[in-house]
Amino acid sequence: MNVRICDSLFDPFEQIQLFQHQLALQGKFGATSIFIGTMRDFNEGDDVQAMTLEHYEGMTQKQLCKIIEAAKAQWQILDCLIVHRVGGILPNEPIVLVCVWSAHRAEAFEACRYLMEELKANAPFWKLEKLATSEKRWVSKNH
Amino acid sequence: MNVRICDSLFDPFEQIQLFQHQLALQGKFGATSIFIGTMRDFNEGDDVQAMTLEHYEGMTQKQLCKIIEAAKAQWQILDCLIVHRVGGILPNEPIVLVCVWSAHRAEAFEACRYLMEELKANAPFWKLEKLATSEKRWVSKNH
Amino acid sequence: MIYLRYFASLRETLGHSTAELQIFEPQTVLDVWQLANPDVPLPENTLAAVNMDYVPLSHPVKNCDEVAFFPPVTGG
Amino acid sequence: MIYLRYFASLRETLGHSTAELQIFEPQTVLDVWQLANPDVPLPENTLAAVNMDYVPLSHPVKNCDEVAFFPPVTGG
Repeated sequence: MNVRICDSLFDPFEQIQLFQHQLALQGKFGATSIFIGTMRDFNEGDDVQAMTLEHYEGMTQKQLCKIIEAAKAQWQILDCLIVHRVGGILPNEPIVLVCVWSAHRAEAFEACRYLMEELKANAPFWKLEKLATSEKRWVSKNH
Repeated sequence: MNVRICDSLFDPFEQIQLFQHQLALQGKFGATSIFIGTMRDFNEGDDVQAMTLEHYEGMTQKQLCKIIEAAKAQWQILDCLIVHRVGGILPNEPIVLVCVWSAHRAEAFEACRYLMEELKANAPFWKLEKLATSEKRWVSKNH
Repeated sequence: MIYLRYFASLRETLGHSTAELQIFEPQTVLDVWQLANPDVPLPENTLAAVNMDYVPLSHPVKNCDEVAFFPPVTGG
Repeated sequence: MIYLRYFASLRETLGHSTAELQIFEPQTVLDVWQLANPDVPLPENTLAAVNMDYVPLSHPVKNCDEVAFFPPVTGG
Protein backbone atom coordinates (compact mmCIF):
# COMPACT_ATOMS: atom_id res chain seq x y z
CA MET A 1 0.00 0.00 0.00
CA ASN A 2 1.29 3.42 -0.99
CA VAL A 3 -0.84 5.30 1.55
CA ARG A 4 -0.82 4.90 5.32
CA ILE A 5 -2.83 6.83 7.89
CA CYS A 6 -1.28 6.60 11.40
CA ASP A 7 -3.09 7.50 14.59
CA SER A 8 0.05 7.43 16.74
CA LEU A 9 3.68 8.54 16.53
CA PHE A 10 5.48 7.10 13.49
CA ASP A 11 9.17 7.04 12.64
CA PRO A 12 9.49 8.28 9.04
CA PHE A 13 12.88 6.63 8.53
CA GLU A 14 11.62 3.28 9.74
CA GLN A 15 8.60 3.59 7.43
CA ILE A 16 10.85 4.33 4.45
CA GLN A 17 13.19 1.46 5.23
CA LEU A 18 10.38 -1.07 5.78
CA PHE A 19 8.76 -0.03 2.53
CA GLN A 20 12.04 0.01 0.64
CA HIS A 21 12.88 -3.52 1.75
CA GLN A 22 9.67 -4.79 0.17
CA LEU A 23 10.40 -3.10 -3.15
CA ALA A 24 11.67 -5.46 -5.83
CA LEU A 25 13.82 -2.59 -7.03
CA GLN A 26 17.27 -3.34 -5.63
CA GLY A 27 19.79 -1.73 -7.98
CA LYS A 28 17.02 -0.10 -10.07
CA PHE A 29 16.44 3.14 -8.19
CA GLY A 30 19.13 5.78 -8.36
CA ALA A 31 17.10 8.51 -6.71
CA THR A 32 14.99 8.79 -3.58
CA SER A 33 13.35 12.11 -2.77
CA ILE A 34 11.81 12.47 0.65
CA PHE A 35 9.79 15.14 2.38
CA ILE A 36 8.96 15.08 6.07
CA GLY A 37 6.57 17.59 7.60
CA THR A 38 7.11 18.04 11.33
CA MET A 39 4.93 19.83 13.85
CA ARG A 40 6.40 23.18 14.89
CA ASP A 41 5.88 24.76 18.29
CA PHE A 42 4.86 28.06 16.64
CA ASN A 43 2.38 29.13 13.97
CA GLU A 44 1.13 32.52 12.79
CA GLY A 45 3.19 34.17 15.52
CA ASP A 46 1.78 32.12 18.41
CA ASP A 47 3.23 29.36 20.56
CA VAL A 48 1.50 26.07 19.91
CA GLN A 49 1.28 23.41 22.62
CA ALA A 50 -0.44 20.58 20.77
CA MET A 51 -2.55 19.81 17.74
CA THR A 52 -5.36 17.49 16.70
CA LEU A 53 -5.52 16.29 13.12
CA GLU A 54 -8.99 15.42 11.92
CA HIS A 55 -9.55 13.71 8.59
CA TYR A 56 -12.28 12.23 6.41
CA GLU A 57 -11.56 8.50 6.69
CA GLY A 58 -12.01 6.92 3.28
CA MET A 59 -11.95 10.15 1.31
CA THR A 60 -8.39 10.75 2.52
CA GLN A 61 -7.22 7.44 1.09
CA LYS A 62 -9.24 7.93 -2.11
CA GLN A 63 -7.81 11.41 -2.75
CA LEU A 64 -4.23 10.39 -1.94
CA CYS A 65 -4.49 7.42 -4.32
CA LYS A 66 -5.77 9.74 -7.05
CA ILE A 67 -2.84 12.10 -6.46
CA ILE A 68 -0.41 9.18 -6.71
CA GLU A 69 -2.01 8.01 -9.97
CA ALA A 70 -1.67 11.53 -11.37
CA ALA A 71 2.02 11.63 -10.38
CA LYS A 72 2.64 8.24 -11.97
CA ALA A 73 1.02 9.45 -15.19
CA GLN A 74 3.27 12.51 -15.25
CA TRP A 75 6.68 11.17 -14.14
CA GLN A 76 8.48 7.88 -14.54
CA ILE A 77 8.58 6.91 -10.91
CA LEU A 78 9.23 3.42 -9.62
CA ASP A 79 7.26 3.66 -6.41
CA CYS A 80 6.12 6.07 -3.73
CA LEU A 81 4.91 6.14 -0.15
CA ILE A 82 2.71 8.62 1.70
CA VAL A 83 2.24 8.41 5.47
CA HIS A 84 0.06 10.94 7.31
CA ARG A 85 -0.59 11.27 11.01
CA VAL A 86 -4.07 11.81 12.46
CA GLY A 87 -5.34 12.39 16.01
CA GLY A 88 -3.45 14.14 18.81
CA ILE A 89 0.07 15.28 18.01
CA LEU A 90 2.83 17.20 19.80
CA PRO A 91 5.53 19.61 18.58
CA ASN A 92 8.54 17.93 16.97
CA GLU A 93 6.49 14.89 15.93
CA PRO A 94 6.25 14.02 12.23
CA ILE A 95 2.94 14.86 10.54
CA VAL A 96 3.55 13.70 7.00
CA LEU A 97 6.03 11.69 4.96
CA VAL A 98 6.23 11.63 1.18
CA CYS A 99 8.87 9.43 -0.46
CA VAL A 100 9.45 8.80 -4.16
CA TRP A 101 11.82 6.30 -5.80
CA SER A 102 12.93 6.67 -9.41
CA ALA A 103 15.86 5.82 -11.68
CA HIS A 104 16.96 9.45 -12.09
CA ARG A 105 16.79 12.44 -9.78
CA ALA A 106 14.61 14.91 -11.72
CA GLU A 107 11.58 12.62 -11.58
CA ALA A 108 12.01 11.92 -7.86
CA PHE A 109 12.41 15.60 -6.94
CA GLU A 110 9.49 16.78 -9.08
CA ALA A 111 7.06 14.01 -8.19
CA CYS A 112 7.82 14.39 -4.46
CA ARG A 113 7.11 18.12 -4.58
CA TYR A 114 3.96 17.52 -6.63
CA LEU A 115 2.63 14.89 -4.22
CA MET A 116 3.22 17.18 -1.25
CA GLU A 117 1.58 20.23 -2.85
CA GLU A 118 -1.41 18.19 -4.00
CA LEU A 119 -1.74 16.57 -0.57
CA LYS A 120 -1.83 19.99 1.09
CA ALA A 121 -4.34 21.29 -1.44
CA ASN A 122 -6.69 18.32 -1.71
CA ALA A 123 -6.38 15.70 1.01
CA PRO A 124 -9.16 16.15 3.60
CA PHE A 125 -7.18 16.84 6.77
CA TRP A 126 -7.85 19.65 9.25
CA LYS A 127 -5.59 20.94 12.00
CA LEU A 128 -6.94 22.11 15.35
CA GLU A 129 -4.22 23.91 17.30
CA LYS A 130 -4.07 24.19 21.07
CA LEU A 131 -2.12 27.37 21.81
CA ALA A 132 0.15 27.94 24.81
CA THR A 133 -2.72 30.05 26.20
CA SER A 134 -4.90 26.87 26.03
CA GLU A 135 -7.06 28.56 23.39
CA LYS A 136 -8.05 26.20 20.57
CA ARG A 137 -8.23 27.33 16.94
CA TRP A 138 -8.69 25.72 13.56
CA VAL A 139 -5.77 26.39 11.24
CA SER A 140 -7.16 28.31 8.28
CA LYS A 141 -4.10 29.14 6.19
CA ASN A 142 -2.30 26.21 4.66
CA HIS A 143 1.06 27.71 3.66
CA MET B 1 30.00 19.76 10.29
CA ASN B 2 27.61 20.01 7.35
CA VAL B 3 29.79 17.97 5.00
CA ARG B 4 30.93 14.39 5.46
CA ILE B 5 32.99 12.26 3.09
CA CYS B 6 32.62 8.51 3.81
CA ASP B 7 34.96 5.83 2.49
CA SER B 8 32.68 2.96 3.50
CA LEU B 9 28.99 2.08 3.44
CA PHE B 10 26.85 4.65 5.27
CA ASP B 11 23.22 4.49 6.36
CA PRO B 12 21.59 7.74 5.20
CA PHE B 13 18.76 7.51 7.71
CA GLU B 14 21.14 6.99 10.59
CA GLN B 15 23.20 9.97 9.41
CA ILE B 16 20.09 12.17 9.27
CA GLN B 17 18.91 11.09 12.70
CA LEU B 18 22.31 11.54 14.36
CA PHE B 19 22.63 15.01 12.83
CA GLN B 20 19.06 15.94 13.69
CA HIS B 21 19.53 14.99 17.34
CA GLN B 22 22.39 17.48 17.61
CA LEU B 23 20.32 20.30 16.13
CA ALA B 24 19.02 22.76 18.69
CA LEU B 25 15.94 23.07 16.53
CA GLN B 26 13.35 20.88 18.25
CA GLY B 27 9.94 22.32 17.37
CA LYS B 28 11.47 24.89 14.98
CA PHE B 29 11.67 22.94 11.76
CA GLY B 30 8.44 22.14 9.98
CA ALA B 31 10.06 20.82 6.81
CA THR B 32 12.81 18.34 6.00
CA SER B 33 13.67 17.68 2.38
CA ILE B 34 15.97 14.77 1.66
CA PHE B 35 17.61 13.40 -1.45
CA ILE B 36 19.43 10.07 -1.54
CA GLY B 37 21.39 9.00 -4.59
CA THR B 38 21.84 5.24 -4.80
CA MET B 39 24.08 3.22 -7.09
CA ARG B 40 22.13 1.50 -9.84
CA ASP B 41 23.14 -1.78 -11.46
CA PHE B 42 22.75 -0.25 -14.93
CA ASN B 43 23.98 2.88 -16.71
CA GLU B 44 23.90 4.03 -20.34
CA GLY B 45 22.33 0.71 -21.31
CA ASP B 46 25.01 -1.50 -19.68
CA ASP B 47 25.00 -3.68 -16.58
CA VAL B 48 27.29 -2.28 -13.92
CA GLN B 49 28.97 -4.56 -11.39
CA ALA B 50 30.78 -2.07 -9.18
CA MET B 51 32.07 1.48 -9.10
CA THR B 52 34.99 3.44 -7.69
CA LEU B 53 34.44 7.04 -6.64
CA GLU B 54 37.55 9.21 -6.81
CA HIS B 55 37.58 12.72 -5.37
CA TYR B 56 39.88 15.66 -4.77
CA GLU B 57 40.28 15.58 -1.00
CA GLY B 58 40.15 19.12 0.33
CA MET B 59 38.66 20.69 -2.78
CA THR B 60 35.57 18.52 -2.34
CA GLN B 61 34.97 19.90 1.14
CA LYS B 62 35.79 23.45 0.05
CA GLN B 63 33.37 23.36 -2.90
CA LEU B 64 30.58 21.72 -0.90
CA CYS B 65 30.93 24.35 1.83
CA LYS B 66 30.73 27.10 -0.81
CA ILE B 67 27.58 25.53 -2.24
CA ILE B 68 26.05 25.40 1.24
CA GLU B 69 26.90 29.06 1.85
CA ALA B 70 25.26 29.97 -1.46
CA ALA B 71 22.11 28.03 -0.50
CA LYS B 72 21.99 29.72 2.91
CA ALA B 73 22.26 33.13 1.22
CA GLN B 74 19.36 32.30 -1.07
CA TRP B 75 16.89 30.47 1.19
CA GLN B 76 15.97 30.68 4.83
CA ILE B 77 17.15 27.28 5.86
CA LEU B 78 17.85 26.20 9.42
CA ASP B 79 20.51 23.61 8.69
CA CYS B 80 21.68 21.10 6.11
CA LEU B 81 23.77 17.99 5.78
CA ILE B 82 25.68 16.55 2.82
CA VAL B 83 27.21 13.08 2.94
CA HIS B 84 29.08 11.65 -0.05
CA ARG B 85 30.63 8.24 -0.48
CA VAL B 86 34.12 7.73 -1.96
CA GLY B 87 36.14 4.61 -2.82
CA GLY B 88 34.71 1.25 -3.91
CA ILE B 89 30.95 0.97 -4.01
CA LEU B 90 28.39 -1.67 -5.03
CA PRO B 91 24.92 -1.45 -6.61
CA ASN B 92 22.13 -0.57 -4.19
CA GLU B 93 24.54 1.29 -1.86
CA PRO B 94 23.94 4.99 -1.17
CA ILE B 95 26.30 7.41 -2.94
CA VAL B 96 25.05 10.75 -1.72
CA LEU B 97 22.72 12.23 0.86
CA VAL B 98 21.48 15.83 0.89
CA CYS B 99 19.18 16.91 3.72
CA VAL B 100 17.76 20.37 4.43
CA TRP B 101 15.79 21.54 7.46
CA SER B 102 13.62 24.69 7.35
CA ALA B 103 10.52 26.18 8.96
CA HIS B 104 8.43 25.92 5.78
CA ARG B 105 8.45 23.48 2.90
CA ALA B 106 9.25 25.66 -0.13
CA GLU B 107 12.70 26.54 1.22
CA ALA B 108 13.53 22.94 2.08
CA PHE B 109 12.44 21.60 -1.32
CA GLU B 110 14.21 24.30 -3.30
CA ALA B 111 17.45 24.35 -1.33
CA CYS B 112 17.70 20.55 -1.40
CA ARG B 113 17.33 20.49 -5.18
CA TYR B 114 19.81 23.34 -5.55
CA LEU B 115 22.43 21.64 -3.34
CA MET B 116 22.11 18.42 -5.30
CA GLU B 117 22.35 20.10 -8.72
CA GLU B 118 25.34 22.19 -7.63
CA LEU B 119 27.02 19.16 -6.11
CA LYS B 120 26.66 17.25 -9.38
CA ALA B 121 27.93 20.22 -11.40
CA ASN B 122 30.80 21.37 -9.20
CA ALA B 123 31.98 18.93 -6.55
CA PRO B 124 35.15 17.16 -7.72
CA PHE B 125 34.04 13.52 -7.76
CA TRP B 126 34.62 11.06 -10.61
CA LYS B 127 32.96 7.69 -11.15
CA LEU B 128 34.83 4.72 -12.59
CA GLU B 129 32.41 1.95 -13.50
CA LYS B 130 33.25 -1.72 -13.67
CA LEU B 131 30.81 -3.26 -16.15
CA ALA B 132 29.41 -6.79 -16.02
CA THR B 133 31.89 -7.57 -18.83
CA SER B 134 34.68 -6.53 -16.40
CA GLU B 135 35.51 -3.58 -18.68
CA LYS B 136 36.24 -0.39 -16.74
CA ARG B 137 35.10 3.03 -17.94
CA TRP B 138 34.98 6.53 -16.58
CA VAL B 139 31.47 7.94 -16.44
CA SER B 140 31.41 10.96 -18.72
CA LYS B 141 27.77 12.07 -18.69
CA ASN B 142 26.45 13.33 -15.41
CA HIS B 143 22.70 13.25 -15.92
CA MET C 1 -31.98 8.58 2.02
CA ILE C 2 -28.76 10.55 1.65
CA TYR C 3 -26.01 10.59 4.23
CA LEU C 4 -24.49 13.87 5.38
CA ARG C 5 -21.02 14.34 6.87
CA TYR C 6 -19.63 17.52 8.44
CA PHE C 7 -16.00 18.08 9.37
CA ALA C 8 -13.76 20.35 11.43
CA SER C 9 -15.11 23.84 12.19
CA LEU C 10 -18.32 23.07 10.25
CA ARG C 11 -18.99 20.06 12.45
CA GLU C 12 -18.48 22.28 15.52
CA THR C 13 -20.75 25.01 14.15
CA LEU C 14 -23.56 22.55 13.50
CA GLY C 15 -22.96 20.53 16.66
CA HIS C 16 -23.07 17.16 14.89
CA SER C 17 -20.92 15.24 12.44
CA THR C 18 -23.51 13.18 10.56
CA ALA C 19 -27.11 13.49 9.49
CA GLU C 20 -29.54 11.74 7.18
CA LEU C 21 -31.94 13.35 4.78
CA GLN C 22 -34.79 11.98 2.71
CA ILE C 23 -34.93 13.57 -0.75
CA PHE C 24 -37.86 13.10 -3.11
CA GLU C 25 -36.67 14.81 -6.26
CA PRO C 26 -33.25 15.62 -7.77
CA GLN C 27 -31.41 18.12 -5.64
CA THR C 28 -28.04 19.85 -5.85
CA VAL C 29 -25.43 19.78 -3.12
CA LEU C 30 -26.42 23.32 -2.17
CA ASP C 31 -30.11 22.32 -1.97
CA VAL C 32 -29.14 19.48 0.33
CA TRP C 33 -27.33 21.87 2.68
CA GLN C 34 -30.33 24.21 2.76
CA LEU C 35 -32.78 21.38 3.37
CA ALA C 36 -30.64 19.91 6.14
CA ASN C 37 -29.68 23.23 7.76
CA PRO C 38 -32.47 25.73 6.96
CA ASP C 39 -31.27 28.15 9.67
CA VAL C 40 -27.55 28.09 8.84
CA PRO C 41 -26.30 29.81 5.70
CA LEU C 42 -23.52 27.80 4.05
CA PRO C 43 -20.26 29.39 5.22
CA GLU C 44 -18.11 30.95 2.53
CA ASN C 45 -15.29 28.75 1.19
CA THR C 46 -17.08 25.57 2.21
CA LEU C 47 -16.00 22.57 0.14
CA ALA C 48 -18.27 19.70 -0.79
CA ALA C 49 -17.72 16.08 -1.73
CA VAL C 50 -20.15 13.49 -3.04
CA ASN C 51 -19.10 9.90 -2.44
CA MET C 52 -15.64 11.14 -1.41
CA ASP C 53 -14.94 13.13 -4.59
CA TYR C 54 -14.83 16.91 -4.68
CA VAL C 55 -17.82 18.44 -6.44
CA PRO C 56 -19.15 21.96 -7.06
CA LEU C 57 -22.19 23.06 -5.06
CA SER C 58 -24.29 22.71 -8.21
CA HIS C 59 -23.54 18.98 -8.43
CA PRO C 60 -26.67 16.75 -8.43
CA VAL C 61 -27.25 14.44 -5.50
CA LYS C 62 -29.05 11.11 -5.87
CA ASN C 63 -30.46 8.66 -3.40
CA CYS C 64 -27.86 6.81 -1.24
CA ASP C 65 -25.14 9.39 -1.89
CA GLU C 66 -22.77 10.40 0.88
CA VAL C 67 -22.56 14.20 0.85
CA ALA C 68 -19.83 15.90 2.88
CA PHE C 69 -19.27 19.56 3.74
CA PHE C 70 -16.04 20.93 5.17
CA PRO C 71 -13.79 23.98 5.38
CA PRO C 72 -10.61 24.31 3.28
CA VAL C 73 -8.20 21.49 4.07
CA THR C 74 -5.06 22.08 6.14
CA GLY C 75 -3.12 18.83 6.21
CA GLY C 76 0.51 18.09 5.51
CA MET D 1 57.76 25.50 -6.90
CA ILE D 2 54.14 24.80 -7.89
CA TYR D 3 52.31 21.60 -7.10
CA LEU D 4 50.39 19.77 -9.80
CA ARG D 5 47.48 17.37 -9.26
CA TYR D 6 45.81 15.19 -11.88
CA PHE D 7 42.58 13.28 -11.38
CA ALA D 8 40.51 10.48 -12.89
CA SER D 9 41.04 9.77 -16.61
CA LEU D 10 43.64 12.55 -16.82
CA ARG D 11 45.68 10.92 -14.07
CA GLU D 12 45.48 7.64 -15.99
CA THR D 13 46.48 9.28 -19.28
CA LEU D 14 49.55 10.89 -17.71
CA GLY D 15 50.40 7.89 -15.55
CA HIS D 16 50.89 9.94 -12.40
CA SER D 17 48.72 11.91 -9.98
CA THR D 18 51.13 14.59 -8.78
CA ALA D 19 54.08 16.56 -10.10
CA GLU D 20 56.11 19.58 -9.13
CA LEU D 21 57.23 22.38 -11.39
CA GLN D 22 59.64 25.25 -10.92
CA ILE D 23 58.37 28.46 -12.54
CA PHE D 24 60.55 31.54 -12.98
CA GLU D 25 58.10 34.05 -14.35
CA PRO D 26 54.33 34.54 -14.17
CA GLN D 27 52.53 31.78 -16.03
CA THR D 28 48.92 30.90 -16.75
CA VAL D 29 47.29 27.61 -15.88
CA LEU D 30 47.52 26.61 -19.54
CA ASP D 31 51.25 27.50 -19.61
CA VAL D 32 51.75 25.30 -16.59
CA TRP D 33 50.13 22.34 -18.33
CA GLN D 34 52.29 22.84 -21.41
CA LEU D 35 55.48 23.20 -19.38
CA ALA D 36 54.68 20.11 -17.32
CA ASN D 37 53.36 17.99 -20.19
CA PRO D 38 55.04 19.24 -23.38
CA ASP D 39 54.08 16.12 -25.33
CA VAL D 40 50.44 15.91 -24.26
CA PRO D 41 47.93 18.42 -25.60
CA LEU D 42 45.45 19.45 -22.92
CA PRO D 43 42.33 17.30 -23.51
CA GLU D 44 39.18 19.17 -24.46
CA ASN D 45 36.77 19.90 -21.59
CA THR D 46 39.55 19.70 -19.00
CA LEU D 47 38.76 21.68 -15.86
CA ALA D 48 41.35 23.45 -13.76
CA ALA D 49 41.55 24.55 -10.14
CA VAL D 50 44.11 26.71 -8.36
CA ASN D 51 44.25 26.19 -4.62
CA MET D 52 41.03 24.17 -4.82
CA ASP D 53 38.97 26.84 -6.58
CA TYR D 54 37.83 26.54 -10.18
CA VAL D 55 39.70 28.90 -12.53
CA PRO D 56 39.80 29.50 -16.28
CA LEU D 57 42.88 28.28 -18.16
CA SER D 58 44.02 31.89 -18.47
CA HIS D 59 44.27 32.27 -14.69
CA PRO D 60 47.73 33.32 -13.43
CA VAL D 61 49.72 30.88 -11.32
CA LYS D 62 52.13 32.01 -8.63
CA ASN D 63 54.79 30.25 -6.62
CA CYS D 64 53.50 27.66 -4.10
CA ASP D 65 50.12 27.34 -5.82
CA GLU D 66 48.44 23.95 -6.07
CA VAL D 67 47.25 23.57 -9.66
CA ALA D 68 44.85 20.72 -10.50
CA PHE D 69 43.60 19.40 -13.83
CA PHE D 70 40.67 17.03 -14.18
CA PRO D 71 37.84 15.93 -16.49
CA PRO D 72 34.23 17.07 -15.94
CA VAL D 73 33.00 15.94 -12.56
CA THR D 74 30.52 13.05 -12.21
CA GLY D 75 29.62 12.80 -8.55
CA GLY D 76 26.28 12.57 -6.81
